[in-house]
Amino acid sequence: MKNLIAFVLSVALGVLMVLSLTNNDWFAQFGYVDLADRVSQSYIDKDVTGNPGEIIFGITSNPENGAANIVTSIVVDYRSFDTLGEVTVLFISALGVALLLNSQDKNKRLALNFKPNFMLRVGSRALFAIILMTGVYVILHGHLTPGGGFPGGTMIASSILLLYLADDQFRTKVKGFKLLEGVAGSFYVIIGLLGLLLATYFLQNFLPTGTVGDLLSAGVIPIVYILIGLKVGSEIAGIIDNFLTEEEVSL
Amino acid sequence: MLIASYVFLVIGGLFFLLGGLGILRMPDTFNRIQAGTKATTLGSFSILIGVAFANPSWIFKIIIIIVFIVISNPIGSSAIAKATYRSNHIPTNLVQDDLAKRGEEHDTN
Amino acid sequence: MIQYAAIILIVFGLYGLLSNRNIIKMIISLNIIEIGLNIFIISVGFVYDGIAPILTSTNSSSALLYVDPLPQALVLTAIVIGVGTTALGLALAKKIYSKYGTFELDEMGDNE
Amino acid sequence: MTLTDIIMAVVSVLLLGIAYLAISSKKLIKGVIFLSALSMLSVVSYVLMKAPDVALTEAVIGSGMVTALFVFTLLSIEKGEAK
Repeated sequence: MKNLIAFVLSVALGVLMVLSLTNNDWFAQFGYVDLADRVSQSYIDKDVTGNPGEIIFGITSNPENGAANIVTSIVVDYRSFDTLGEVTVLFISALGVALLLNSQDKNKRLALNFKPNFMLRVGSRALFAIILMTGVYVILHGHLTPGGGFPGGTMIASSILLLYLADDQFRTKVKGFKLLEGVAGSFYVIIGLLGLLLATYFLQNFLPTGTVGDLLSAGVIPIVYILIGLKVGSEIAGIIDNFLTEEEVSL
Repeated sequence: MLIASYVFLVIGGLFFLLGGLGILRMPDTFNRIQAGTKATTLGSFSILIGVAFANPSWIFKIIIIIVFIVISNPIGSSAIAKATYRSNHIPTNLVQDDLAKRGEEHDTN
Repeated sequence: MIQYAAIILIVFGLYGLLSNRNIIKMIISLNIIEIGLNIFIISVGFVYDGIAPILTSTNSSSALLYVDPLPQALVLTAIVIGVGTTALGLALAKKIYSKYGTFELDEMGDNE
Repeated sequence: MTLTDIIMAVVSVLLLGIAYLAISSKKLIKGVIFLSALSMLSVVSYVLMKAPDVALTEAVIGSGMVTALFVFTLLSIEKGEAK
């Protein structure tokens, strides 16, 4: 009976969503969106304040926003304050996990009931290097190619997860992670305050933006994305560390 | 250049097809691991070499990906085989059991 | 096409959330709702024959037809937040298990 | 009906099937594995809808992190039961 009520409720919600989707002026038909109606067109043209005209890859220099990846330019420049809030949400959830799982001082690593053999241990060290390198590459090229601080930071965290799984005795210096996380978050806010000081508003891009497509371009965007990558990586590695420890059972 | 790339892509796809067929048709877990690892390793090699022929400026990234697959695929399959042995899913007509001589035990469940 | 599939995914997740009484399965249903919502938000910005919103050496001009980059920017951060909330929920589930010894909501509180 | 539409239809059907399996499976670990497969299929749909950034993020997180967290939780529970 309970399941029947749940079924009816969820189907009713689905029917409502489908009905509101058809013949709605605000939702265009799937695949036939006119971008000129939306605010996104000015993000693509990079002309929120000025009007630089058409942007050409590798030729246009000093546009309003120098990132070749438009998604990155939205995440880290136009809506950077939003991203600061979301990084804070991630920090608070990591803090909650640490508070729930790691309350006592005397914790030990979750003992697996088998020992990893020689091949697994040695091979995972090599894989750790490759995954870490890929993460750093993705973070550094976040304003040119797909990727950036969020996936790159998660790749760094997953390389540390690999070491945790393959090595029985591995335990990172957790205090170092906590320090890195705090320093990265503080520098994000400091860069925002520098924008307030040197330019007009909080988190404004105060460095010259360079030529579109160069590695050293786009002003503060690479710096902020490196900070986001360090913060996300250390936070998720901290969450994994908390899940892999358990309280010392006194039997 | 493009024709060589197409040839390598078709060879890679064929090996992936054979690997999938082997996973479907093989009788027990160890045989399935063998089909799923060897065929897909060679298939990925062929597809990556085909991509390298089509776009020669990506060659360094492709070399890194090939090194990654060379290390990760056998290690993963060895870990799966070890876990299969420990969880007692071994076939009954086993000819030789070296791990039992070395003192490895099955899980008791 | 894929827009309606996303809506049905949300409905599936909601049904699982309402009908299951197991905490881990409720968290799995929440994750399914999250995946469905992400696909729906991305599909709002899709344009036929559009290209990915990245300027490269082959797609070098900003006057070409791009898909909408704004939903992608929203979903990019939402996925990472999803990991944090899932981890928090699993930590709560672990604490509940260590207190009551079960994941089923109906069996809780009987053994004390 | 272009090729993109056909691939999108196939991906939609697969998404719905795997979501049904993930909800209705009895064992918890099976549900977790189906959730991981659902994440990988959603990566395909993101690539079809021309969102490479989101696809990269979801591929790292959905297949690696979330599955690892679920499995760690179930692992510590099983160890507690064995004692």
